[in-house]
Amino acid sequence: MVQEYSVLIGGQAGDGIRLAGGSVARLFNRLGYWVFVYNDYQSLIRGGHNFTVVRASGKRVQAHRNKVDIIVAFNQETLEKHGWRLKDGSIVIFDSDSVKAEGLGLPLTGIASKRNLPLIVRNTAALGALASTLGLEFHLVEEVVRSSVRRNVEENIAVAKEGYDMSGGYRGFLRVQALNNPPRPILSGNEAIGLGAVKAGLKLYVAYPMTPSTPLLHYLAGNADELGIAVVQPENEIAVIGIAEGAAYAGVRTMVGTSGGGFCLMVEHLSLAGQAEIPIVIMLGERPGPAIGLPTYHAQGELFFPIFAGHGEFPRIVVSPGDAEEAFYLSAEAQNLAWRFQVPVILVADYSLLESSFSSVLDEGRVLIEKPKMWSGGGEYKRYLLTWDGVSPLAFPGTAGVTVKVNSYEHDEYGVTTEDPVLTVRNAEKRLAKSRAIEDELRKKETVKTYGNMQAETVLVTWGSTKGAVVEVAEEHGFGVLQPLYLNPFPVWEMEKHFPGKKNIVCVEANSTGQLARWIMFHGFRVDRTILKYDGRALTVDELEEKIKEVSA
Amino acid sequence: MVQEYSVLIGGQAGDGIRLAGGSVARLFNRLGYWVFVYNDYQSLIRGGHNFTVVRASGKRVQAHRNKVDIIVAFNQETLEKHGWRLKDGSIVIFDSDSVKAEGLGLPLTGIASKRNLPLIVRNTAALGALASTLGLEFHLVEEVVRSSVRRNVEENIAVAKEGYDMSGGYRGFLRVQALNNPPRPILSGNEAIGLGAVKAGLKLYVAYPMTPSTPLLHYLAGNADELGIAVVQPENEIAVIGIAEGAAYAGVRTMVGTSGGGFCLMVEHLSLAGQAEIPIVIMLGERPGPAIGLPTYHAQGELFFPIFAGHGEFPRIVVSPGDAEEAFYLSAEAQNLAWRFQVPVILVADYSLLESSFSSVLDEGRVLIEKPKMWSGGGEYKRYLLTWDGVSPLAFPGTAGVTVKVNSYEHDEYGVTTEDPVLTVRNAEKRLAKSRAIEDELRKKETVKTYGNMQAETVLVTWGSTKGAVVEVAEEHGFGVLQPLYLNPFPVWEMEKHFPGKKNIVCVEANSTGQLARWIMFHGFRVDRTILKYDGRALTVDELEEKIKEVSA
Amino acid sequence: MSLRLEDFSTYARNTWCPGCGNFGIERAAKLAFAELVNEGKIRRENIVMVTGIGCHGKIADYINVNSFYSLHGRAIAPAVGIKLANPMLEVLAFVGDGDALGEGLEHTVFAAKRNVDMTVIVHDNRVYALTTGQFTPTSPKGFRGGSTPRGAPEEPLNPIELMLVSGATFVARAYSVNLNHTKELVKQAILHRGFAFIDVLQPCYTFFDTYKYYGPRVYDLQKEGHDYADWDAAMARAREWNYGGEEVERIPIGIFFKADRPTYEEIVLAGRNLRDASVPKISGILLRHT
Amino acid sequence: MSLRLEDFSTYARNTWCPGCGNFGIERAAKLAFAELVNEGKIRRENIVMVTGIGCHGKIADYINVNSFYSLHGRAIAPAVGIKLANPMLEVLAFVGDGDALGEGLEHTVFAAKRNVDMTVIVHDNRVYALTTGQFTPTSPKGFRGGSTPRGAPEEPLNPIELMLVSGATFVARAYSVNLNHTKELVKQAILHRGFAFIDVLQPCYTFFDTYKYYGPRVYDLQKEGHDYADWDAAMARAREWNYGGEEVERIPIGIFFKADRPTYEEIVLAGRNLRDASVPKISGILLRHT
Ligand SMILES: Cc1ncc(C[n+]2csc(CCOP(=O)(O)OP(=O)(O)O)c2C)c(N)n1
Ligand SMILES: Cc1ncc(C[n+]2csc(CCOP(=O)(O)OP(=O)(O)O)c2C)c(N)n1
Ligand code: SF4
Ligand code: SF4
Ligand SMILES: [Mg+2]
Ligand SMILES: [Mg+2]
Repeated sequence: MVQEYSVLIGGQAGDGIRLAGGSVARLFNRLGYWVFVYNDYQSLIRGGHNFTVVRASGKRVQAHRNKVDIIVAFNQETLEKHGWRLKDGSIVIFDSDSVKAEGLGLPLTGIASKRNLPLIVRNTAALGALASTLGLEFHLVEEVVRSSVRRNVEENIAVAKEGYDMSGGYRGFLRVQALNNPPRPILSGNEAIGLGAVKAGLKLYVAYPMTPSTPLLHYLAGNADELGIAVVQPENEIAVIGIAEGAAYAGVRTMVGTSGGGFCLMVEHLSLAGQAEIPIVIMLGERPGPAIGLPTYHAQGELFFPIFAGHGEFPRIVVSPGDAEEAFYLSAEAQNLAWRFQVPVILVADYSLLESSFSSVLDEGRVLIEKPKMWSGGGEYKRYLLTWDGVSPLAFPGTAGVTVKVNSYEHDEYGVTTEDPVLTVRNAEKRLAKSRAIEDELRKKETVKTYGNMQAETVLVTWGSTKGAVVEVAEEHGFGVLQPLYLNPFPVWEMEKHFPGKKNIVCVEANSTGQLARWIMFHGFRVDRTILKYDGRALTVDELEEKIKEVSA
Repeated sequence: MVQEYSVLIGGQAGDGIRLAGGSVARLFNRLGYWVFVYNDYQSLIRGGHNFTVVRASGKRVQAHRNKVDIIVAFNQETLEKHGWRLKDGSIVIFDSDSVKAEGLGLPLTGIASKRNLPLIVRNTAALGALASTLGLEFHLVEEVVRSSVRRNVEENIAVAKEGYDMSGGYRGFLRVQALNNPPRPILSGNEAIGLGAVKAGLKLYVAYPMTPSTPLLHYLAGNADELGIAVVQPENEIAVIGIAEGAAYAGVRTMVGTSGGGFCLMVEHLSLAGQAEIPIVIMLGERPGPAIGLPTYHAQGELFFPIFAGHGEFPRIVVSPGDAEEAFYLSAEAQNLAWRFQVPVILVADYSLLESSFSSVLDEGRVLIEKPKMWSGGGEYKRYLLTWDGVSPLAFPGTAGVTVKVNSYEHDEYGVTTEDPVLTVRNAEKRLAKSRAIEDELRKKETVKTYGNMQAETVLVTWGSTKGAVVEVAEEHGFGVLQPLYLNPFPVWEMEKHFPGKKNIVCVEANSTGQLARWIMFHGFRVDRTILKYDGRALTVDELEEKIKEVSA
Repeated sequence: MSLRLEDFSTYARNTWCPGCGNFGIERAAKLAFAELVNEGKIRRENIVMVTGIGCHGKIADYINVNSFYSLHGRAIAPAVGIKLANPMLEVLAFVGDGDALGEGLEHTVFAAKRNVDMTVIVHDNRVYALTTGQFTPTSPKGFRGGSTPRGAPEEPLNPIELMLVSGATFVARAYSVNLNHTKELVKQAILHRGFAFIDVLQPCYTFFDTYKYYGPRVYDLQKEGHDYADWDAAMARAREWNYGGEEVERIPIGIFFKADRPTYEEIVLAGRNLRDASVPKISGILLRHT
Repeated sequence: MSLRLEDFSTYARNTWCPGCGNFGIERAAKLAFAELVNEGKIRRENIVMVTGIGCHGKIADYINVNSFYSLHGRAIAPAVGIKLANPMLEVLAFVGDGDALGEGLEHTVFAAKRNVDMTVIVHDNRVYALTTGQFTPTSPKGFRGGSTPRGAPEEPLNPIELMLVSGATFVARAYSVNLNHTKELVKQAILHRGFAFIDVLQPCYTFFDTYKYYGPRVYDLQKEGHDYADWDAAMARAREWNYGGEEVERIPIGIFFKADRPTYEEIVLAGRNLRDASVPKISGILLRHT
């Protein structure tokens, strides 16, 4: 049987729960495990209830389970809320200074305060204790602390050791087996998107803070020097996309990141990108709406919106990764496609993809910057030269002898405004030609992924991070899984290949109207059932197993 | 045979072409004719080429034809551009001071300048000449001038008389027959929308100027006192909808008007209306996009966008009138539905509906203000009381003993923010319940209109003002016509009723991707062919006849 | 029966950080409401709070009066609409510095320009707090936050100056720690007929702890005889501190400027009542269309 | 070979009304470009015009240099992006009063605050002209237009004052009739290192004919010895005329204020070149994620 452990760490906002989760994940990572880290936090800065679930397994896992082997509780609420997750043989590690419980109690607050360290070092002490219950050697803890803590490193190691040494009878209680794998990078969707874009030539990231895209802003800003990029935060999202489009016009690869509300404000500029043919990548982070909704929770509520946003008709690409690896490669592909076709590309990413962390095996050598169609230098330059595929050669301002005119109005080939009916039709057809060229290109790419037994009668269809739970359940129960990576143009050719003969097509997604299901049906395919979850929380493996019984019976 | 005349008036921007068209329409109106007036103008203030086609007929007409009986030319370009429209027996009336042509030349410029009047009075002189060629008595001209001219009335009448008297041999050339009908109001879609809303209780209109919605702003502002409403123009479209939503919260019926670009900026507030349950009517005027596109021309490019705009999932109604009468009644219905269900209603209206004028028979008594579900006064007030149909009773701030809290976050019944998963699901289901209640309500209403022979094998499906040409051609050729008045929720129940057995479903619309056709197909119906026009100009009857031959052959 | 602070509380669990300056603003607002109602100057049911999104916006949940919890940056336009719809209402916008001086700056400027009779209270913590600490329009240059680890690249905007040139007829600054002073300003702002703006210096304990900075520096303009009818003097006082750092020794609080001019809703409505349910006959208008 | 005005013309048919003040701005800009190129101070291919939407925006079609014809109110943000992408470019935004002081006001204020090295030229006809004559942020109170048949209900905004408090480092006003003066201001604005703002009084012959009003009133600040290094003096001059009506006798044009401070792109880029095509290795970063 596959070795597998789940650890839940809970406390208040400000307790550093997310950091603690990261450290635990690193610990298992160094033991050769695949890890998945799910973060659940509220829209507040102190107090409330936050928790993180780290799942570590001998096989790749990308969703969490309801039950856990260890709970690390920094407050009583954690046990009240999550006690039901304990199984036979589970352990509770808790701060005995503030929590009453059975299990391994440690005076975590006292450990911190006697050293005059901030309360947040409770994490490190708990990490030490946890490692001890897992029967690990201390040097592993020390390595993890050194790799993840920035301030008070030596003190943290001392604190960890104290926790380690205090585990008493729990030492080795869950004796974890080291696996024979090298550690893998643990990346959130946000981080993977940032790195993928940079590998495909991103030089300017522009964003206004908004959950769940804010970590991408912080990550790129924090690593800007090493990545050789600039990161700017303007007055609002309209400025964000305006600045990015200006920079793209001047020849620089850009990306903007936001969530639904900010995306709304970018929609007019999306249409501008369509008319003026400006390459732009928009990362649309999803959270439960409408309006402000639940800012720090999970949903897949925007499938149709990015596909149909903006006035008028113009080509666009909508891409939807489901884990950090896909996020990395598709973010890079988004850049290349945007520049190849001079269109907006919207990268839709749900909360749990962006804010969860995944063990990821990335090959940076696989990502190349595709050179866009550039002006060859011969003859007079026409920004909107009519071509068979609707794509005109690019030139950038600053090129001697060239005038680069882009235009929000209908225009002639030079970019000068026109109201002529013939040119109007020609431009509409230029856009249609591009749409066709994009579809032709996508037919050559991997636009859907399949998992499990595609010969089975039941195929689960899903998108985004929901695939984590779906793939696991399907593999267990012998179903097939189809996950579209591209939502627009929608890879109907793949559906045609995979759907015939299936008796039971079940869509699984995190919204209340079954948007992917509707989108599939809109294209003439049958969907038999939907499994929808819209309480703001990502689907767990167990929940899906429950629900799947109902629909596959 | 039905009596019918078409008059084209052409000149530069600033020549008052549109006013002249209005006067000619009034002339025929007083003779008992149905009229339709199509305006074609450029995005500039002086110069360029503008023209207006007035079609007058013994039967209701709502589209123009290519050929005309009379051209009134204020400049040479008019003849260069429109000479092909002349038939045997057509007349050209022209300003002999600036145009070389055959026909009835009058020194229009001279007539104006010798009296020291602005050049625009050329219109009135031409009107006099036109009336004379139609064999009308002068008192009719005088009546029309008095009803349509504001400044220099007596001088205009004198000028008209001079034109009238100079028609020489052309007097009575086209001897038009008076029909035995009372004159009918001639209304543009903009005007009809304004009046319909007012009859349904509109008290505040908020807009930022944008073609083709600007005339609605001007019309309501110009008649604000008589209509008992306030009209405000804020700093941008975000403020427009914000102000309107604030006023709606405080209990006042509002409407906002814009075009695609401005609508883009309202999309975040659309989502707010969905979450906070604020009744709001948005008039979305369509023109060719993307981006600025062709600001003063015609398109039906936004079907999907209003249906799917906004982040998150929430109910909304999208309604699409096809002529001024429908605009009047549906604008009123939009108000009532918005308040009944506390949802956003988007009234999609294309350029040619908004800026053309139609003979319209309106019964203002048919429009009632439906009282929304109001708080009864008993017990504690809950703004978001859960009910079977998802609609909570309304109360407005200023009511003693009541606290009205609306919220952009997920909230409990009182309107206080929540992040609770159970309440989150409940609220999503409240919105789903509303969607169902809306559909139930629409099933009782006229949601599609049919015309012509619905038993025929060929049914033309169309929306918006395109129905003008479609209905005429269908009636002539024995086809049926189906025109959805509601685009969302889409009246599939009507399709189910009307589509079976039809061999040939043809969608006719003014865009390049066939949005209505796709929308119908998305709902599982077959569409056999599309006739798409996307050069920025409204379809004429003749053009459609040409194209219909191809597809019905 | 006289109302007390607690009468304006709700059951909502408060989630501001301990030590947050927002508590001071909440108290000041509740006290101002209670006192004005007790003094018979306003009616409780006529109070409407419109809020933006950010830590500040949570005040909508915490005060038991009518509220419109709007979008980020979009509190002020709905507030204007509410006032137009019902000028009897006392409309207050509780907004953030990021919210009303960044995301939706234009609405703030235009509400001032129009002299809408409303009150804007900026919870000016000079940081995007709820999104975990990025620089805002009023952050000092060099501010280190998640998006600017090497320091914010921009000089701050001085909202007092901005309001002075925008036409606001009541321009003030408060410090959330000075509860009584803040409360009095809120009361005066509500009673002011026209657009009242209070920039409240509100330390964000977690992301920008400015208590130590403000404490010794703030002084009360009114105690130093500042003439708030004098626009030039107001501008000069506004420029004493430009939201920068250590170099400044004194930060004025109190009323910078106050003036009287017609309000927007007076002019726009011209006596009309939009809640009037009567509907006009349009037959006369239709006749003009024939 | 020395360039002349005609060398900057395009084949586009000009559709401004006869008598429109925009012709003066177009000539001034072309002459300024030609002279600066001839003087060797800028390169022709480095000129980029970004325009808003309105009558003013058509200038993008009429001048044969690089251009980004943007959305209504949205010229300035793309201009900032262009400058960040390539600081060698000479970026000018030609904007409308409705466009840059109404629809997209925030971008104007923030570009000034940041001191982006660019030039903003407002075609300030004080009317929404292309949409046939509604009042704008700079229209006088009482302005009659399609949306305000009984007169605009708002006091105008003074863009000079606004720019002075926003941090612009070059603030000027021109009158489109004074071709040479306007051209000189455009040249100086381009050469200024930092955010340069010129509010050009541009009569709209059709919807707001202000020729007779401006003619006798405008005077040149520089001829009256105004010290543009003095912010207070600049503010005082700005307040001589508040975009109102008959009551004022003198309207200053010329440079109100000029100062030197670091530009945004210098600070943000810190010497980095975003057009550099090299791509970093990320293996080191990935290692830190293990
Ligand atoms: C359109 C939009 N953009 C971004 C956000 C994300 N957001 C929520 S709160 C916030 C920061 C608020 O800062 P501020 O207005 O200063 O309020 P504070 O939290 O400091 O009180 C942001 C950017 C949003 N909700 N909507
Ligand atoms: C978002 C948006 N709103 C409205 C419009 C319509 N519009 C086009 S031009 C214009 C007026 C422009 O006025 P101004 O900026 O002063 O320029 P001017 O025509 O006076 O030069 C407006 C409102 C638009 N194109 N986009
Ligand atoms: S983050 Fe700052 S502003 Fe927000 S609640 Fe905490 S202390 Fe207050
Ligand atoms: S309308 Fe006014 S601004 Fe526009 S071109 Fe004519 S005169 Fe110039
Ligand atoms: Mg703040
Ligand atoms: Mg203007």
